[in-house]
Amino acid sequence: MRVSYENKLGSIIFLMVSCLLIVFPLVYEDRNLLIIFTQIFIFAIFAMSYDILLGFTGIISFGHAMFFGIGAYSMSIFMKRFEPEMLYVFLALIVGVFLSAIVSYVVGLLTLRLKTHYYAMLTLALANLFYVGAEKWRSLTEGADGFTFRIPDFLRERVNFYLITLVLMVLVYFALKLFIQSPFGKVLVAIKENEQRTESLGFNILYYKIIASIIAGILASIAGALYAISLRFVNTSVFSIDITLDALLMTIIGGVGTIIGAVIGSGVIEFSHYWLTSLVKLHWIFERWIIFFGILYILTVMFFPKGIVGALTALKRKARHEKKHDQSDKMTG
Amino acid sequence: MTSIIETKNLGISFGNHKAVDQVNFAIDEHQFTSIIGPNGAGKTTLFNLLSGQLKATNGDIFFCGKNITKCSTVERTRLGMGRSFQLTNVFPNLTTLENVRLAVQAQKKIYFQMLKSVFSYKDHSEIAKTILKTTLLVNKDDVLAKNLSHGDKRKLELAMLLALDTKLLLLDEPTAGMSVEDVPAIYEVIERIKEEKTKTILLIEHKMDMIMNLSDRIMVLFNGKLLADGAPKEIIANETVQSAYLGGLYDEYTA
Amino acid sequence: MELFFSLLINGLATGMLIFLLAVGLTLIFGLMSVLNFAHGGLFAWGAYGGVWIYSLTESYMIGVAGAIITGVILGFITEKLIIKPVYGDHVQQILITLGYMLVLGELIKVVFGPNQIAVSPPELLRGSIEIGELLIIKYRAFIIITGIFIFLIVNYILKNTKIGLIVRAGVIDKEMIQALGVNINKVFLYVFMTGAALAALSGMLLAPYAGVIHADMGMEYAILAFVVVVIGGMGNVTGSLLAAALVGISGAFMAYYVPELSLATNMLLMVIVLVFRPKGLFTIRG
Amino acid sequence: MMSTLLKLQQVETYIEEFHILQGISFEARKGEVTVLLGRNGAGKTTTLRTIMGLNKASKGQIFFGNEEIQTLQPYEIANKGMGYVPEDQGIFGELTVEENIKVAMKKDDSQSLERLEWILQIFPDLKKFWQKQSGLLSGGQKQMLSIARAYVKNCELLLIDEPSKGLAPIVVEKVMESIQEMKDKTTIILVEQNFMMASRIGDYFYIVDEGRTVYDGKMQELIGNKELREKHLGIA
Repeated sequence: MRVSYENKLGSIIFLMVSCLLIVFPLVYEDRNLLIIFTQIFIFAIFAMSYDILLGFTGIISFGHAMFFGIGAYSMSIFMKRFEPEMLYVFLALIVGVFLSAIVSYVVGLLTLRLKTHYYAMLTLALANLFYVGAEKWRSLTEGADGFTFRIPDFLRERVNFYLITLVLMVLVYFALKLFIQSPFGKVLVAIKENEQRTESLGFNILYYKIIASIIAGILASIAGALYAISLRFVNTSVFSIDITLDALLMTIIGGVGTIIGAVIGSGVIEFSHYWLTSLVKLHWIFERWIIFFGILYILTVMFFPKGIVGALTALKRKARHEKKHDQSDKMTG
Repeated sequence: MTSIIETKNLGISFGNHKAVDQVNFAIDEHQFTSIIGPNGAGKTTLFNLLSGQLKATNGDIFFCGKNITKCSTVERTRLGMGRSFQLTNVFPNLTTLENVRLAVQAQKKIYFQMLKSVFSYKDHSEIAKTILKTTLLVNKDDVLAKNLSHGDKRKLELAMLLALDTKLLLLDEPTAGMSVEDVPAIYEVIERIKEEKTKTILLIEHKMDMIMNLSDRIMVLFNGKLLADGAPKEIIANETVQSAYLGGLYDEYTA
Repeated sequence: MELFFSLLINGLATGMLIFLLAVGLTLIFGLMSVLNFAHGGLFAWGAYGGVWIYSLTESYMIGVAGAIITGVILGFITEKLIIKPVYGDHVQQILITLGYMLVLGELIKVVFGPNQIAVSPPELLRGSIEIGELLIIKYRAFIIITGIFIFLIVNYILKNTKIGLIVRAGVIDKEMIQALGVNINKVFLYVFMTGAALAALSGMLLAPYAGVIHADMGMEYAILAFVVVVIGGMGNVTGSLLAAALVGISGAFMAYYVPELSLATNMLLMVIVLVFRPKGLFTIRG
Repeated sequence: MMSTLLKLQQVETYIEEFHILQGISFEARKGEVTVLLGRNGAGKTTTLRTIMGLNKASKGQIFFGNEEIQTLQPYEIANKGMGYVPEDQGIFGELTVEENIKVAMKKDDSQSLERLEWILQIFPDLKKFWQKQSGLLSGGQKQMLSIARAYVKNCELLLIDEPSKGLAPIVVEKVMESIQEMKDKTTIILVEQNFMMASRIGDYFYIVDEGRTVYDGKMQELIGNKELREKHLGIA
């Protein structure tokens, strides 16, 4: 049971780091760092939700921003139209989750039968539809200019919000870990590995894909809502392809199909983003930091398709293997 | 005695080409039947019709007396028809045990459970391990399927089929593409399954010695039609079969 | 009636721009089953490259030539560096080309600056011509004529030249064409470069039509081109022309009468085609 | 003894992990029809595909003339003078008969045109349906088109995979006659399950089993020897 052992090790490290992070704001006061960490937690949730699709079910969606945007707008519009109270925060979350679930169900039902490239194309187009929709429906969204809103005082407190997002991320992490170890999760992996075979075992793969995309959509919408709260501002960019690309970059650079990879990817990207933009003073090229990520991403897909986590486990496995090989060589040689 | 699987005038056409044409047969429970015939005779197509990968253009298929012609692959599997594929068809990045466990899970009808770890289904692992023993895959539980040898992959394929615990097994060339040394092991596995006398087996194969030893009955397909059907000895003696194999006018030179 | 024609011409012009983008996509897919998500990036680069040369030389035609050359060069680089390493792996292709799209867009901002650039048509193509009651904007007519001209050339090449014959045969059976002595990889490179050149040309033609160019302009048109490729059928050039005209014209009419739904109609069309006729509306296969 | 045109030495080929060719060796002599016989799944088609470079040999050598070709790309091998008629004929169905032929001709030089003229004499049907969409041809005509297409391209060695498959007996007869006529012009390797057809036009045969050649000899020898046939080809 080596695989599950490695899994447990990852989870234990994750839990330990999370505990450290809980204590962190109490001992070290740095507003900037707090904000960055909050961002990381939010995007970690978003990236993990994407990993369910890409890493576990083998679905390439280019429209994940759809759900992120739905969550963000639900929250923002509730905060703007109603009082900035916790009750409405919850209501907004529920509405966002509900809407995402419906949208992902309908989209899934229509499109998940399609082949990979058609599906990717269609989701890209649908997300663009939401983007344009948000731009056109100005009475509700105020278009690309967007709008600011107030949030409950409790959430205005940076440390509170930091802790909430951290706890949510940890919860999502463990919930997903459980999810992928469940019989249902195993079927998802089977679908990614070999769709036809999964079907011939008697599993109805369309149901599985739809449920997976609903779960991913719901989590993405929660991430979107948190994102809106953290900015206290929303505009159409939450529906843009860049948001989907963020999720792609994070999961792929971190390592697809590992959950923890999404978290690591989120951390790496947010931190380097922060660091690279701080270098703008040195050279203007750092304003275009996304280029570095784009290139890094392409190289990762080409040469390390399993990302940071994948590369690390491969290294470890190789070391172990070489040991074994040496022994067996001696035996046969 | 009711037969477990029966076809009535079963056929499929691709354009003008009748790949399977008016095939009628009925197979009794626990019988071991082999299907032989030259390339392009329609053997795999017939399997695809039986297992639901292809839809028949005409005729009907009955499974345990029930007309299943319109049922999907999934439904047929759930009714009790399992099939192996000519190409190796396993989950490459899962371990051997996980591969089989998925099939056990399907058999136990655990479809949408998402809040319980698979490790809490101890019985599944137990069943899976027993099957790995039957299929001569002991000590390979932890190996990723893609790292198995070709022969072991074919065994894994059979193991997954067994795990589904279906009444009927459709085996499509279990020894295809195998190095000569690997063949006896597969033969042994199939023989073991046969000896348990709990399954009805339909086999497509080319290795004649294997077919002769295992089969209760042989069906010969030629150009989509059922050319002959009977006990192995009858088939060997059958002149039409001989000439079908050697291409048309075999007698021209023997006469 | 006047309005009708004006909308029709407007739609056709947009349709032609989309068609130029779709030609490359559809042939690249048909030949090597590569779906290039970065095609919109080549389109944007064509616009920037062309406009830059246009502003330097003050000659629109040289600008157009510049756009085409930009497309050819970029096409060459893209095929060699991005597409070739991931032949045959759909998942990688999809992931890589989308990432490459991102890089292309950002590179534009690095090279040409992040702000949008205003472009106006050359002297000769400004204003409009009157035909009876009808007022036709010259530049739109120019786009339509260019589009049809290109379609005829592409069609001629495909139908009447050796290389065209090879491309058509390659779309049908890649393996057999190699067994007949054709180096398919080389053919594919040429097709890819041609597709990139046409995408770049499309971008350059769009620039004075839209009035401004910006680094993210590729995505919107690329999505329309995807729609067109799907509706027209993968690998089908005539199908793409018809589909592009359909999408362009219906877009123009919808934008006038029900502006809120204009984009939704195209999407709906694509969804319907994908769900019910995944091989495309205009594909007849024997 | 005529000179060897093609020679395989211990060639092994995997398709994915399927060990299809397990060390096959044989040779084809100039001007002869060499027939590969054997039951299905024996590796005959893979042998032709490996010669053509469509499947890569993992071990062994293939000599065409004096040259080793197992590492070359399919198009390079084709240009060395190899023509390939695959099992499914590989017709470009949406193209006309003319286009199918033209796509294979390197140039319109006099030599190619001569070859074309000659082959059209053998297959007059093709001339008749010159402008017809090839997907609409009958099975036999498609077979003829495939053979003609492979031949026009200056081919020294023609690889034909089961030309009789799926054809009515009378059409088989016709295709066979034409192949017989081509014997004078080009060397042929023929894969065939239909022994009657193979025995009529073959000069030399190899029996392939389990991805190896297990027996070879003059065709005459096989025709006169029932025991041999039953041992290697029969089902008993």
